[in-house]
Amino acid sequence: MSAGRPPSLLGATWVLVRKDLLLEWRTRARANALVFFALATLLLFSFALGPDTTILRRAAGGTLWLAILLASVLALGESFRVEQENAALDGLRLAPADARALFLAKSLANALLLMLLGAVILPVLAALAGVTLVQGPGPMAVVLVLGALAIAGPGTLYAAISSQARARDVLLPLLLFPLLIPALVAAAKATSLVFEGDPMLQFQSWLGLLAGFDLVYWSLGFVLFPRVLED
Amino acid sequence: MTHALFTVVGVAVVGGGLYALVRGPASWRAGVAVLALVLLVSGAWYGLVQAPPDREMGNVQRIMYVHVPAQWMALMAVTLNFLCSVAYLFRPSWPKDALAEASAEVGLFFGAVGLVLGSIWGKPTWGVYWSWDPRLTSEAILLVAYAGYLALRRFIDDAERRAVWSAVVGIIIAVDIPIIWFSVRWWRSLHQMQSSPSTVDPDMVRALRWNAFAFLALWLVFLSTRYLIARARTEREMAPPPMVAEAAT
Amino acid sequence: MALKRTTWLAVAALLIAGGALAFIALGDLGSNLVYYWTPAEMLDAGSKAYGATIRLGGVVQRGTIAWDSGHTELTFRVANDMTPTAKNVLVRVRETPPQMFREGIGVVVEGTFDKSQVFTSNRLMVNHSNEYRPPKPGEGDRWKNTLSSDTTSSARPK
Amino acid sequence: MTPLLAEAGRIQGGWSYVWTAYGLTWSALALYALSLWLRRPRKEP
Repeated sequence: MSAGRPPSLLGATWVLVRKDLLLEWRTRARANALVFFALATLLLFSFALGPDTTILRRAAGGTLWLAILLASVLALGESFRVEQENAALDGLRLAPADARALFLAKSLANALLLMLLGAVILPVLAALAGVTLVQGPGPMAVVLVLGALAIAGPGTLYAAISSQARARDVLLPLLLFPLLIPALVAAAKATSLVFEGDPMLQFQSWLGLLAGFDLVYWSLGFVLFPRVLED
Repeated sequence: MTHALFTVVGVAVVGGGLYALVRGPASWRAGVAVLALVLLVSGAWYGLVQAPPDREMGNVQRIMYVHVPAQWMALMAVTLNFLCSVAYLFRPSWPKDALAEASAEVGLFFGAVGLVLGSIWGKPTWGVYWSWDPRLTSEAILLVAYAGYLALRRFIDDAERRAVWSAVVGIIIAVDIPIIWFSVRWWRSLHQMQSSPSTVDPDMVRALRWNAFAFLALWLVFLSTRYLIARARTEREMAPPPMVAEAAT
Repeated sequence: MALKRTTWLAVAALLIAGGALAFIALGDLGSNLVYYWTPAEMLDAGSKAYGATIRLGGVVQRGTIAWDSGHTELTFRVANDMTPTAKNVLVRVRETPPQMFREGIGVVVEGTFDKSQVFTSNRLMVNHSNEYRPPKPGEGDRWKNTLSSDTTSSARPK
Repeated sequence: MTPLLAEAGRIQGGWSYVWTAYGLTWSALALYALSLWLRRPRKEP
């Protein structure tokens, strides 16, 4: 209608996602740091579990997701710290865009970053632990997408809260980790089924659990995020 | 029908009692505390002496009289926390925030006690202290989540932000509550399903009820006292700094 | 107007969340992502069940409990239910069982299944029903026979 | 049937578990009550 009409929810989301990805692409510092952090975690796990390859192989699914989870805490905290420089968050709040678009955009950008991270460290894990994608790359990609969404959705909501609190580096994992346990279990189990084959045909069910988790927490985050940003 | 009626009356009595303890003089809380102590001592007699040993678990079954009430109180407290969180977001007020804080802490306390008692009970009956059974796992997650919730409340200095954000977190944590309660029905687990009076001997039901009322009285005292502590803090935070107050007089 | 759209979106999102929660709870996940397998399910998987660490749950079949001569190794059969024809698996345990262990009680054992059709376990857990009763005078041991198998959670319908 | 099996199916004794459980409950309740008492709101800080 008039020129002052606010942008639609999806339109605003798209603009904000592009803004975040562009910011990421221009510096690439955050993505690089994340990849090195995750690789260091993988190496540490390999040393801690010892040189026994059967143990490494059996733990590979869990190792992958713990590396991604630990790196995600850095990524999530950073994604809001960026906005607080030069009070960019206040600028976004003043914009006519919906706060929920901001949630969708931030979560999506974070999820994309985590998917990329997973794809990069996967070959390294395969080499370190001696695993192969028995089920093929398709199922692995699905697990990676659903798992990254599961971390990024509630993670973005909690990062928005903890970034403005005291002791934010302690608070984010304290809030986020217990919440993510079901998703972590599902993603790790599904990943090991991709690595080792699926005798009892459980893969679909773990994916279902992961998808259900995504839907529950993305919906709740969508509804509640505007309350986190107001005031 | 009678069940629904019983629930409505129960909620009204507990809610009214809580309201009275919060608003009334300190002597009321002291009175209920004494009552709780009497109930607890007599409840221990019912549970340890008067109730018969179970035909399978023998005397170990007596742990039920403290484990089950503790878990009931934890469940009531976290449900109250959820209701306060939702109510706060719809219509903010300081009492709701204070009650949310109190119920989270009391729920975490009773939940932790109940979980440890269950673990002690598990060793002689199941043969293990802990198993990654759906019931046990989901309750452990809930307790850790509430520990995070209480940490959040400590780490935010601005009272209004603390209230809104902890309400958001309280709602998100609450997703786990129905999962705990129904986990023994939905999934196969090591933990047995909820008992009902028809599956428990009348003597044992009496001991359980007696202890449940003792725990309920304690729950009311704890919750109201913790509520007043939370209220006093927000009031201190809201009060003008001393210099301003002096200038005003 | 704007408020209406906001409310509508919030309600839709909450419905999605509730639906997803219901799906997790009541969908077919429960029968697949189980804490333990029944003997029938494990046997149906055939050779695919060999070697992996599995939890197996069921009831101890009557008349199958046996100790070896040194009283260090316990063998018994875990069956789907109390009927004599129920599918069952031979279990070997080297651990002292909990005191409540007996014929007809629900158990969960953790271990591995192999080609010889023996389930070797290092962790035996007993599963109690939700019934609590004192022994009746003069009843003796008869309750062990009258306790119906559907009170153990392993025989519960999914 | 060995004598041990004839006894099996019922927990013998086990009072140590019961006393641990009850003692733990009472001390936890007392400690929490104490902590609430120490944190009680005071008129003049």
